[in-house]
This record gives sequence, C-alpha cells and structure tokens, in this order.
Amino acid sequence: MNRPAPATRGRSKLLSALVGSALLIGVVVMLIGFSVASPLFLTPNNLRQILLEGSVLALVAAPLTILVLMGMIDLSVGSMLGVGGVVAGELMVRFHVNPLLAVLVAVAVGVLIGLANGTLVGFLRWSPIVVTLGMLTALRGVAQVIAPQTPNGFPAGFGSLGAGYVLGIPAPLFFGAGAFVVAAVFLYRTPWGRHAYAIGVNREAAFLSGVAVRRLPMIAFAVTGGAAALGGVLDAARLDAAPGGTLGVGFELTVLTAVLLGGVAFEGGRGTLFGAVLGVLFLVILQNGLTLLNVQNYYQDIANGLALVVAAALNFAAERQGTAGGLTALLDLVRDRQVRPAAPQAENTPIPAEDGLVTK
Amino acid sequence: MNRPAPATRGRSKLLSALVGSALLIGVVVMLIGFSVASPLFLTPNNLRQILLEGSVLALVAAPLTILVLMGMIDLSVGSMLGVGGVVAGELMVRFHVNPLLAVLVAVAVGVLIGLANGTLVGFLRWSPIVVTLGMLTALRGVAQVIAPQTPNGFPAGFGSLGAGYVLGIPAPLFFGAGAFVVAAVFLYRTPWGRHAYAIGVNREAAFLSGVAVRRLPMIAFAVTGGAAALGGVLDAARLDAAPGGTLGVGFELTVLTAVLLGGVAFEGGRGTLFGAVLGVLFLVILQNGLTLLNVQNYYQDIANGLALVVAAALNFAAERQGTAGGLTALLDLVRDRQVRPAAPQAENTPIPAEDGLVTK
Amino acid sequence: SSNSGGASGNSDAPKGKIIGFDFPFTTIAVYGNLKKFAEERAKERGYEMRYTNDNGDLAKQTSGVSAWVAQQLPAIVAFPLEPTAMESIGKRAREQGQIFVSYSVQLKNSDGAVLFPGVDSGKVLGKNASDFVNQKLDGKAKVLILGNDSLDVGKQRNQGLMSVFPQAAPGAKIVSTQNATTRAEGLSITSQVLSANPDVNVVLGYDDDVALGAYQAFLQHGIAPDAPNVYIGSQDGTQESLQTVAKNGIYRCTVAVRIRDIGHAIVDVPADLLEKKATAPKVASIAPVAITAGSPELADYLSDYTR
Amino acid sequence: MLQVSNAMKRYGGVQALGGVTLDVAEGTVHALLGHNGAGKSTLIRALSGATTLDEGRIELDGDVLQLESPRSAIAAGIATIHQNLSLVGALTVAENIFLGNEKRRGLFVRRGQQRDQAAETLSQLGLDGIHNRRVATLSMGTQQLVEIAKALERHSPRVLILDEPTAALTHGEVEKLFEQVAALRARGLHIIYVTHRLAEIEQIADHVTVLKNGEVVLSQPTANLHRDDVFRAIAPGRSTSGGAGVAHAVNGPAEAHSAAASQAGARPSGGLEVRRLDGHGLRGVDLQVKAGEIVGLYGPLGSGGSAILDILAGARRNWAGEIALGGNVYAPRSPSDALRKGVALVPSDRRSRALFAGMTMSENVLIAKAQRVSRAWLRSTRRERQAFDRVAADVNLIPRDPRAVAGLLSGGNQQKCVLARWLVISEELRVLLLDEPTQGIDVGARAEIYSLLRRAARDEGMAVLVNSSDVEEVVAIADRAYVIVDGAITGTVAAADLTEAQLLNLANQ
Ligand SMILES: Nc1ncnc2c1ncn2[C@@H]1O[C@H](COP(=O)(O)OP(=O)(O)OP(=O)(O)O)[C@@H](O)[C@H]1O
Ligand SMILES: Nc1ncnc2c1ncn2[C@@H]1O[C@H](COP(=O)(O)OP(=O)(O)OP(=O)(O)O)[C@@H](O)[C@H]1O
Ligand SMILES: [Mg+2]
Ligand SMILES: [Mg+2]
Repeated sequence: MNRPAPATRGRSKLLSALVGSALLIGVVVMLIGFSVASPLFLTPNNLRQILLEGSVLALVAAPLTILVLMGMIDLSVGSMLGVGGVVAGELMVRFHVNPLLAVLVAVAVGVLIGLANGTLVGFLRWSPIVVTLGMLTALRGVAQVIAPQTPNGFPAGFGSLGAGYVLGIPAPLFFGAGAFVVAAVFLYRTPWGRHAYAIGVNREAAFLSGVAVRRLPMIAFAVTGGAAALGGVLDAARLDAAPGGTLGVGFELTVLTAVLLGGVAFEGGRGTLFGAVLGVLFLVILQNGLTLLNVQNYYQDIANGLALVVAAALNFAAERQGTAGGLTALLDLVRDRQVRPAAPQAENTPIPAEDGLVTK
Repeated sequence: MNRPAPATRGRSKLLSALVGSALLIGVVVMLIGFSVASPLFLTPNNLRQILLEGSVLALVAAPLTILVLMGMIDLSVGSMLGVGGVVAGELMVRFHVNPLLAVLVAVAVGVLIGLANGTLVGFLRWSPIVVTLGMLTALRGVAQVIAPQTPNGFPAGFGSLGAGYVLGIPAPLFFGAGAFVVAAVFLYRTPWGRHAYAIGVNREAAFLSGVAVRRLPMIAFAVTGGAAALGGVLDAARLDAAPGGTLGVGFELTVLTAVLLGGVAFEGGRGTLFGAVLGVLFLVILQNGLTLLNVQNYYQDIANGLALVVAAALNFAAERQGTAGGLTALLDLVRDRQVRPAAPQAENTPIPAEDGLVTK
Repeated sequence: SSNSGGASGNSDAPKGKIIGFDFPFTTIAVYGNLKKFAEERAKERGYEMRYTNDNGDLAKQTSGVSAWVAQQLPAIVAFPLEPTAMESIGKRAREQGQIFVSYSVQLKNSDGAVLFPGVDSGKVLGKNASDFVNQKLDGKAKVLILGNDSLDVGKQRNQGLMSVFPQAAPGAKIVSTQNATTRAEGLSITSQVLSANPDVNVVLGYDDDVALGAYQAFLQHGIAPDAPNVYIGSQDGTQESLQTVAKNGIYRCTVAVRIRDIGHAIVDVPADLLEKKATAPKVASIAPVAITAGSPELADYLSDYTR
Repeated sequence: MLQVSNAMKRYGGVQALGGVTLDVAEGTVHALLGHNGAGKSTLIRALSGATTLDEGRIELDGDVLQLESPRSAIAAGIATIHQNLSLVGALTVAENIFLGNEKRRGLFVRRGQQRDQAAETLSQLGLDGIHNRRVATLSMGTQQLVEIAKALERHSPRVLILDEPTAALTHGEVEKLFEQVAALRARGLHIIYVTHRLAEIEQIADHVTVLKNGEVVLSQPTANLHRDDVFRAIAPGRSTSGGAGVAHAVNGPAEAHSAAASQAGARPSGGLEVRRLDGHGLRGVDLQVKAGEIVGLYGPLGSGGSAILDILAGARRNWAGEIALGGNVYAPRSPSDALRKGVALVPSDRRSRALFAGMTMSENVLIAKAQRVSRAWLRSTRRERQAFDRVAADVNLIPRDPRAVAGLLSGGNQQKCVLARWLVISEELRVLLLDEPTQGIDVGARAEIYSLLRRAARDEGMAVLVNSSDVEEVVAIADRAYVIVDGAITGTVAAADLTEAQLLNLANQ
C-alpha cells in the first residue's frame, strides 16, 4: 500500500471547486459585463429583481437537486406548479377559503402528487423519466380541468406572498433561500444526506447497507411536489391570477437546466447544492441582463443553449479527476490529448478507458 | 450442471412480445373503440390521415430509437426540424434555389449538426442530455435568426413532398416507413445492429470487444440530425411555410414519448423498433380519435400522460422477466407481491434485489 | 343524418350540423369566452361544435384540422397559426365539398372568413396610445413593447402598432421591445424592465394576458393603480381586461373586437354557407374598437359575459 | 446456534434454494461451498435480509428472525460482507463504515466521532490513515478489509457472513483476513464463510457444507474430511486426478509443466515483446511471451498487471516504451486496433468489463465474429449458428442454447462465454491476454478454463499471458511466470522453479 495515492478526495475537491468556480467565474464575468454595458444593471432594485426572479426556481431546484443526486428525476414539476397555483386560486376565489388554508391545501395536494410519483418511481421502481413525463402531460390537463377559467383577484394578504417585501427582501426569496438552506443541512449534516449520495452512486450497496432506498426517494419526491405546488402558489400570488394553461409551462426544463448547469450529474451521485444555486443565478442573471440590453430573444436562446453545452464540458472535466489539475483540465479537453484515465468513480461506472479523448 | 436451464431468450421474447402486445392490444382496442364511437373514424381518408400524421414522427423515431438503444439521447431534434425547414425554405424563397438542391442542403445541414452532437456526446463523451438540451435551445434561436420572417409560398413541386400522394399513399409516409425499414435492416440484419445494443448494454465491454463505441453513436447522431432536418423539410412542404419560431417546437418530447411508449428503455440496451412503431401509431391514433370524439383538450392531455405512466409499468414488467409468465406479470405488479427479481440488466445495474416490490 | 363512410367529391358533400372550430391558443383567456358565445349561438341554430387541442403547436394544429378534413366534418373554422400553412388544407377541404372558413385572416382557399385583422387592431392601439401620450404626457414617454413575433398574429398586430405609434407620438422613446407569451412572462419582463428603468410609463401589449402581467408588475413596483402618467394598453377584449379597464386606472385600454360578435360569427358564417343563404355575407368583418374606461361600448361588452 | 431450516427460493424457472438446512454453532467458522449458481449467495442474501425466502425459517438461539430488509438483519446482529462489495466509491472510508448506521446527535451526523472510531477500528485491522480517503481510490484488498470494519461497526454482530472474501485478495491480505476471522471466532461469533478455494477450508473452517443445485449434498466437520471428497461433492463425475489442470486447481502446486510447446505454432509469428514499458504506474517493465507459451504474471492486486494487459490490448493509452509483436513495432490505438493485429483481452471484472448481461449467449460469443461471417454487410444467421455451435461444443457451454440470457448463467459459464468470444476467432489471434481469468469461478469450471487455455497455446500456437493475483492459479496454468510488484518486474520464474513459495518469495522481496 505504499504506492503513490491515486487521486484523493482532496484533488477531486479542488477540481470540482474549480469547475464550480468556472460557473462562479461565469456569473462574476456576467455581472461585470452587464454592469459595464448598462448603468441600470447594478442597481439595488434590479438586483432585488434578479433575486425575485430566481426565488421560485431556487425553491424547486433545491429538492430537485437531491432527487437528481439520487439518480431520479422529476419532469412533472412544471405542471405541479400549475396545479398548485390553480388549487389555491380556485379555493380562494370560488370557495372563499381563507388564504392560509388555501395555501396549505395546495401544498398538500403537491405533496400527494409527489407521493404518487414517489410510489411509482421510488417504490415500484418504474422509470422516473417515463412516469414523470407522463405526469407532466396529465397534470397539465388536470390543472385546466380544475380551473377552466383563470381564477384571479385574490385577497390582498395573499398577493404579498408573491410580491411583498419583508425588510426590503422579496417575500418569495425567503422560500427560495430557505429551501436551499434546509436542503444543504439535510444533504451535508444529516445521515440521510450521505444516504442520498449513496443511493445515487450505488443503489445496491446502499440497500445492502440498510439505507432506506425506497423511502428516501419517496420523501424527496413528496417534498419536490410540495415545493413545486408552493412555487405555483407564489407565482399565482405574484400574478394575482392562476392560469391553469400557462402557469409553470416549460418550468421543468428551466429548472433542470439550472441544476445541470450547476454541475449535478444527470445519472446521479455527483454534484453539489452550491453548484445548483449558481446554476439558478446564472440563468436569471443572463436573462435579466440580456433583457436589459434589449437583446433579441433569438440570441437569448442561443446564449442559454451554449451555456448548457459549456456546462457539459465542465462537468465532464470534473468527472475526469485524474487530470493534470486545475484549469488545464479544460485545456486538455481542447487540446484533445494527455488526459489520463479517470480515477475509478462510482462502482457502477467501469473505469473509463480514455478512448473518449485521445486520438494521438 | 444438469440443473434446469436458466431463463432463456425465448421466455424473454415471449414476455416482451406480450408487453409489445399490450401496446398492440391498446392500439387495436382504440381502433375498435373509435370506430364504434364514430362512423367518421374508420374511413380510408381518415386512416390515410393518421398515417400521414405519423410519418415525420416515424422518420425521426427510427434513428432516435437506435440512439436510445445505445444509451444516448437527442433532445435537439425539435429545433433541428425547425432549422431544416427554415434552411430549405429560405434557400427556395430568398435565393430561388432549386427545390431538390434546397432539400439536399437542408438535410446536409442537419447531418452536420448531428455530427456536432455526435462529436460532443459520442466522441468527447459529454453528457448527452445536457448537450442536446443546450442544442435544443440554441438551435431554436438559430432557426429564427436564419429566418426572422417566415418563408412561404414555395415552388409547386416542393409542396407535393409534404402533401402529395403517390399511388394514393401520402408522400411523407414513404420517408417514415422507409426510415423504419432501413433502421430495422441495420439493427437486426447487420453486425452493427448488435453492436448498437452492445454499446447500450455495456459500453466498456463493447469497447474492449472491438466495437466502434465512438464512431457508431456519432453516425447515429448524424443520421438523426439528417432525418430531423428532412422531417422539417416535409413539414414545411406540407405547411407551405417554414416558421422558424414554431416549426418542430415540442417535437422532441412527442418523439421521445413515442419511443418510450414503445418500450425502449431510456437507459439503453433494451427495446425494439417494432415497439417504437407501435408507440408512434398509438400517439397519432389517440390524438386523431379524441379530436374526432370532440374530447376536451384537457382530457386529451390526461389520456396522453396516463398512457405514458402505463407504459412505464409495462416496461417494468418486461424487465422483470423471471415472472410466472404472460399477463400474470401485470397481475403480480398490481398485487404487489410475488414478483421475482429481474434478469440482470446492464452490468451497471447490479442484479436488482426485489426490494422494489415485496412489502410483506 | 350522418354522412356515408369514405365519400368524397362535391357530388356527395358531407351533411350534418357540425362545425369544427380550431383555435390554436388553447391556453389563453379569450378562448374560453369565445367558446361560450359560439356554443350559445350553435345551440340556437341547432348545431354541434367540435374543438381541437392545438396548444399553440403548429404541428398539432395542422394535424387536428387535417383530421377534420379527413373525417369530412361539414364545416371548419380555423384560426391559422401560419396562414400559408392552412391554404393547402383549406383547398383539400373545399375540394371535398366541406365548408372552410378562416378566422382572423383571409385565405385564398376559403369559403368565408371571420375577420378582425391584426394589423387594424395594432393600429387602433397605436392611435389610442399616442393620443394619451400627446394629451396627458406632453408627448413624452418611455415605452415597453410586449410583442410576440414567433406568431403570425403577434407579427401582424405589431406591424399595425408600429405603423402608427412612432409617427403619432414622436416624443415617446421605445426603451425595450421584448417577446412575451404568457401572463407570467408579461409580469416577469415588465418587472425587470421597471427595476432597471423605473421611469417606463407606457406598456403596449400584443394581447391581454401579457398586459395583465404588466399591470401586476406596475402595482408591485409601488405605482398607484390610478397613477395619472401611466398607460397600459393591449388587444383582445377579454373579460378580465375589460373589468380592469373599467376601474379607470393605469390599464387604460384594450382594443376589443366584441367577443360575443366573433363567437356568434364563428357559427353564423359557416352555418349560413351550409344552409346556402345566398344573402348572408360570406365574410364577417368585425372592427376593432379601443375600449377605455369612458367608452360607451364598455358596458355592453362587459354585459356579454354576465348573462 | 444459527439455524436455517428448509430454506426455499425460486427465481422464475430456477430453484435457487430447494430446502436447505444449515446449523452454525457459536464460535465456529462454517464453510459453504458449491458450484457457480449452487445457491450460496442466495442463501446469504436471505440471511442478510436482501431477499426474502419463499419458505423456510431462520433462528438465532431459538428466536425466529424476521429478516425482511438488510436493516432488520443488521438489527438482528447479522453482519454480511457480500460477494459484490457494498461500498460506495464516492464516499470516504469513514462514511462507508457508518453508512446506514451513522453516529448522530439529534438529526445530525457526528462526523468527528465517526472518523475517530473508524480510524480506531481500521487500525485494529492494520489499516492506518485511510479513513478520510475515498473508497474508490483503495485497492480491492483494502476495500475488503474496510467491509470487515464496516461489519464490525454494526450493532454488536453475532453472525458474520463472508461471501467469497478472498477472491480478490493478495496472499498477504488473505493472511490478515484469516487472523481477523479467527479472532472473531474466538469472540463467539457465528461465521459463515463462502469460498471456491478448497485450500482455505483446512486453514479456517470448522465445518463444511456443500450445496448443489440448491440442495445440501454434504455437511461435515472439517476434521475428518478430505479435499477430494469436497471436490467430488462440488463437481461430481470429474476425476480429481484426470486433467493436469484439475489436479493443480485442487491440489495446489505440483510439478511444473514441461517447457513450452511452441512447436505447435501454426501462426506466422506470434510472440510479444515488451521493453521498458512506463505509464499507468508501471516502471520499466520488460517481458516476453512466445507463441505457444502460457506466461503467468503474478502480483498483488494493484501492482500493475492489469495495466500491462490493458496497454497491450489497446484499452489504455499514454504509455512509453517499446512493444513488438511478431518482430514488428506494435502500438495499439484501441482494442479494435489490437484485435486487427491479433491481440485480444479477457478482462478482469467480468460483469462490468466483459459481459453483455442482458444479451443472449450467442450475441455475447459472436460480438466480434458476426462481422466476420457476414455477407455483403448482412448477417448470416446460418453461419452464425454454425460458428456458435462449434465453439459452444468446444468450450462446453451449458446450456448450449444460443438464446440463453448471459446474465443468468453461472459465473463459470459466463467466463467461458467471454473466452469463447475470442476462441471463435482464434484463427486471427496471435496473443491472448487474460486478467484474473478464474476469479469467483468454481473448481470444476476453473479446470475446464485451464484446459482451454492450454489448448489455445499448444494446439493453436497462441501466445497466452495470464495476469493473476492467485499464486495457485499461476502455478497451475503457467509455463513460466513474471512477478510484478509496484509496477516493476521483480523476478522471472522459469518452468523448473515454478512453485507458490518461489512466487511469494519474489513478491515479498
Ligand atoms: N436476481 C436473480 N434473478 C434470477 N435468477 C437469479 C437471481 N439471483 C440468483 N439467481 C439464480 O439462482 C441460482 C443461484 O444463484 P446464486 O447466486 O445463489 O449462486 P452462487 O452459489 O452464489 O454462485 P457463485 O458461486 O457463482 O457466486 C442461479 O441459477 C442464479 O442464476
Ligand atoms: N485510473 C487510474 N488513474 C491513476 N492511476 C491508476 C489508474 N488505474 C490504475 N492506476 C495505477 O496504476 C497502477 C496499476 O494499477 P492496476 O489497476 O493495473 O493494478 P492491477 O494490475 O489491477 O493489479 P492486478 O495485476 O492484481 O490486477 C497502480 O499503481 C494504480 O494506482
Ligand atoms: Mg455467489
Ligand atoms: Mg486488476
């Protein structure tokens, strides 16, 4: 055992930190660039606006990150957003239910739907992508069945949930930031956080070690459902309307984009919450800045898309830890040479032969 | 060594045939149901219409099935459809290029984009889902940059490509059916077809066995790109317009839905082309019939979504081959007991403990 | 009274009292209103309505309407996402003896049309908005335009708007032109533009949904619902927008074609054609009207919804 | 006393356990043997709660145990080290040791305490300073010991189950393991020990049970048991002294083989010559394999044997040095390039690197061949079938059904499939590389594989290089052997001195 230690946790940390920083650097560069390009960008108001835009995204990205780390995925969040908003809206407008109760019921409905997803995927082990893609479509129909006419004109107190400020901070931000804090504590401070990673890396090993491989994903699905429904409630509060047909449409791809941008591996087992936060920030800052500069939406699409492709490259570099180190990882990628085989990763991934890269 | 032979392919075939039949039965039941419900359904015209609707879907589903079997995915097809249509359209309308040449250039552009995907994903091994999600977004922008104004009013001959009939058969059907025939020959009659499965089942083993694990996916991406661009051309021909902002929007999810419905495993290595064909038929028949019966759009969404969830259950049953056999597989699933563990799948999945199901 | 199986050709035109109404924007507010009035009139005249599920998706629209053609629905009213895309379908329908009516735009291959041209609507909004800017804001304003140029209606309305507004209000500065398709996007984009440019005071929306989102954004930015120097205007005339305009606040105008009239025309035009009423007009042209808090039409338009 | 009575388990058409009864006394080591697929792991999965029995009862000191999940088994005091390790590579050693069993205060993990306690337990096992390393970076042997540490950290284990723990261990590591097992036996644990290595029985077991097709065919104290009896129980009908390979496999070192019989070489020019090979942890490796010769490469796991084989097979790049094949410069760019030049690899870790578990036997065997018998790009079903039938008979695949799903075959048959993949194109091959070719394979199948290799060398004149960390195996199969430690060759053993002692000696210098 006296041979040189292969890539250790330390190095992998360094590298993933560096890749994290690549995104961080991206965010900082954008902040600087937009500030230079427009004096309107770096104003307290606009920054507050950016945080507000990111709040619901963050609220759902946090539990979704944990799901993805476990090797699961929930594509139905977009429609759950719609269902959550519509349920709360209809309760208040049609049945004159007290706003607080309406919110609670909406979140409970989200949790129930999440539990349904969790039962099918986490417990019965049907394919996550197929089941939740189906739920995405089905629940969009459900949202419209519940409220064929857009409920609007909510009680005053309710609106402040989406548009109010507390101590100068937008109310939804408390939920978004809160979700990330709770998720971070869960993931890094409790045993179940380690379990979540273990399930993502090697479900069988986790199972044999006595990890609750069915219950944990189920809970994560339920929480994701609740968070998505709450997100819908916040959006509805902000809009003062809950249009079942459009509320949350496409949200599932946006939130997945943020999480993947943040370096969380789609296959599970790899990634951090910090990365996901950066992914969210990156997306909302980019959108805000380009809107501010009045860039045509076509180019906004192109920028968003290319960001994802770059993220794929960064994630790949992070995976190949054994690399010379630091940013050279990226240089190597470009130079298409020299890349050492990765240290073995998850048991499930056989040691990748470097066939992927070297052409010689 | 005289113990009973382990479950053979024969049995697995029986079961997958049965699951295939579940879908087939679904299709037949729909055909019968809709015919009974409406005299307008089972008319030659309407059936031709259904086939026409399925043509472009089939054209792209065929190569995509092969990609998915290899454990890859291409989410960018929706936007490639748009780019293909727009390129052909602009060439004809703005530059007065001969229709045939315009089509060839459009397809070539699709192939080039596919090669780009293939290089990043198949060769450099960046994450398929992240890269092609990025390309989906970016290429939608590109399509609109190429043609900010919808090109329309194409030469007469071009239109017949999308809306013409040859021997009473809609022209696009030749492409859709042709794609499936070629794909079937490739997959089942050439050695590379087995290689495609092998890559999906165990890429590392395939690599060590001398399979072209980089070249094969790359080619498949290129073909998918070409097929998608051609699909866009056919759609544009049918529409007599190539709107960059809407042509092919959402197509990636529809075609993925068809392929997954058809029982092709998202993780690769499992599934058949026949299943994918049925998936395509199922989708177009369902949509046609529900429109005919004037079912409200909400309920159409719900039906589509539930079909996918049911497909997830069927796929899962197919995976667990060791079952008592036949339709009891499904009964077992429902009874939530007795289900025997699956045959081992891809190496990367450790032999599933049956913890997924038994509650006892 | 149903038609025989695979019949085709003029000699054996499909019979029955069914009208298919294809409206691609299944998720926008005006759709529900339109359906209500169409159903109302269909019931009066003994017709049955059919609808498609397009979801704003061109492929779905094409396939939905084509399916009706294949299924030989007696009459079809279609609102083309891409007008040129509908020509060939209309042609086939007419060859089979089906009645094909276009909605919102005039097609070459149609028997009739229900028109309220987008260009006109945009012009009316441009006129109303420029009047406000010139009269109430001393000709000066900072303007956000919420358009939707991935849709043909969006392009047309914008074209109409831009053909009037800049010339008529030369002192108004267009600060930002953005794409918005939903209420949430209207809110989000307006909010962002407002936090960067708090002095933006005119928003011109291509439809009511995005403008309602913009309205919400102004309220959330602390602007009084009746601030005298703010103008939000849009196009459609949906119930909620009319109600908001009626409050006499910053949401000052929605350019409306009377939804009731359109809803009725959706049935009347094809029904008259089916019943071969020679005298009836083949084209129902419904003029857009700028509805403001002071418009005499406001009460009528609103009452359509409360019956 | 741990008692299993009448344990039954069916997997679809396969009766994995057909009424097994087993008594394990306190403070004893009970060895469990049997051919691949005999049901050993199934029994163990049942005992560890990873699967539930269809029928049967499990009692510990008279109490009936309800083992519906691994968690409940752990709670009942049953600690298991599974055949496929249950470690999570991305987590640290300490995190793995406490996975599912974390030390916590309230809701939170006490990581400091976990680290300290892990470090202490590990140092008892002779492993210092690794508790913060990620498990993926450790050698298999170390991982195996980490598994033991993990088992020991469970709630006061009363039963310890080890499923083939030595399959991937070096000689030294095996000794270390046995010391620990003996110590635990002395503490009064019930220990079940699964192995394919008969030699280990005498060293460690008090009692032996042999399973065959899910039934007990032999159960006796070790004291009055001969190795041949055990062999016959596992692989009946095969004579223990018949083939040389069998004799070696069972009886350990015997006289070395006579010198290489390269005269049979029909091939143009096989031999492989490696000079000053560097990279991937290798340090100036020189070695030579002549046509018709079987050369062994012995070294503790992680010594670099696999690296050499992977390089030769084109699976790893970025090396320096010279390689010659049949006298010509050889620098494979990829496995397919290596194959074109006549070099094929049977990798270690069959399930993850060689087998297409979800595909059929014939697809597995013909993955490279199909192309070669295709006509004008199209496959020829008839010629494929012929090729399969021929090779299946040659290597004695069971069942000889081309459509049998590979993942469901016994380990031995899986390995034979992988070997057959190359034997079926043997006319194109000059060099066959094998990495741990019989890891986890029963004695019967092992003997068959040895004789196949011998035929490939003798009859077909291939140059065969076998990398193994099992001394017995090297002695049994090789004509000549190299010893590699830490990426460098520390010695060469000629046919005449090829004994276990000699190899171990060179490895420990
Ligand atoms: N999950 C499963 N699904 C289907 N069949 C299985 C499963 N697990 C085991 N079997 C079958 O049960 C039988 C017993 O397998 P088991 O793994 O217990 O054998 P073993 O004695 O441990 O063999 P080895 O020495 O190769 O480890 C085999 O025929 C095997 O194919
Ligand atoms: N992916 C890798 N990255 C960095 N170093 C590696 C990598 N793989 C192996 N090594 C180093 O190369 C050396 C040889 O490792 P290898 O896996 O070849 O051992 P081994 O040959 O498997 O042992 P055995 O011969 O018993 O199978 C070791 O020092 C190991 O640390
Ligand atoms: Mg076993
Ligand atoms: Mg090795």
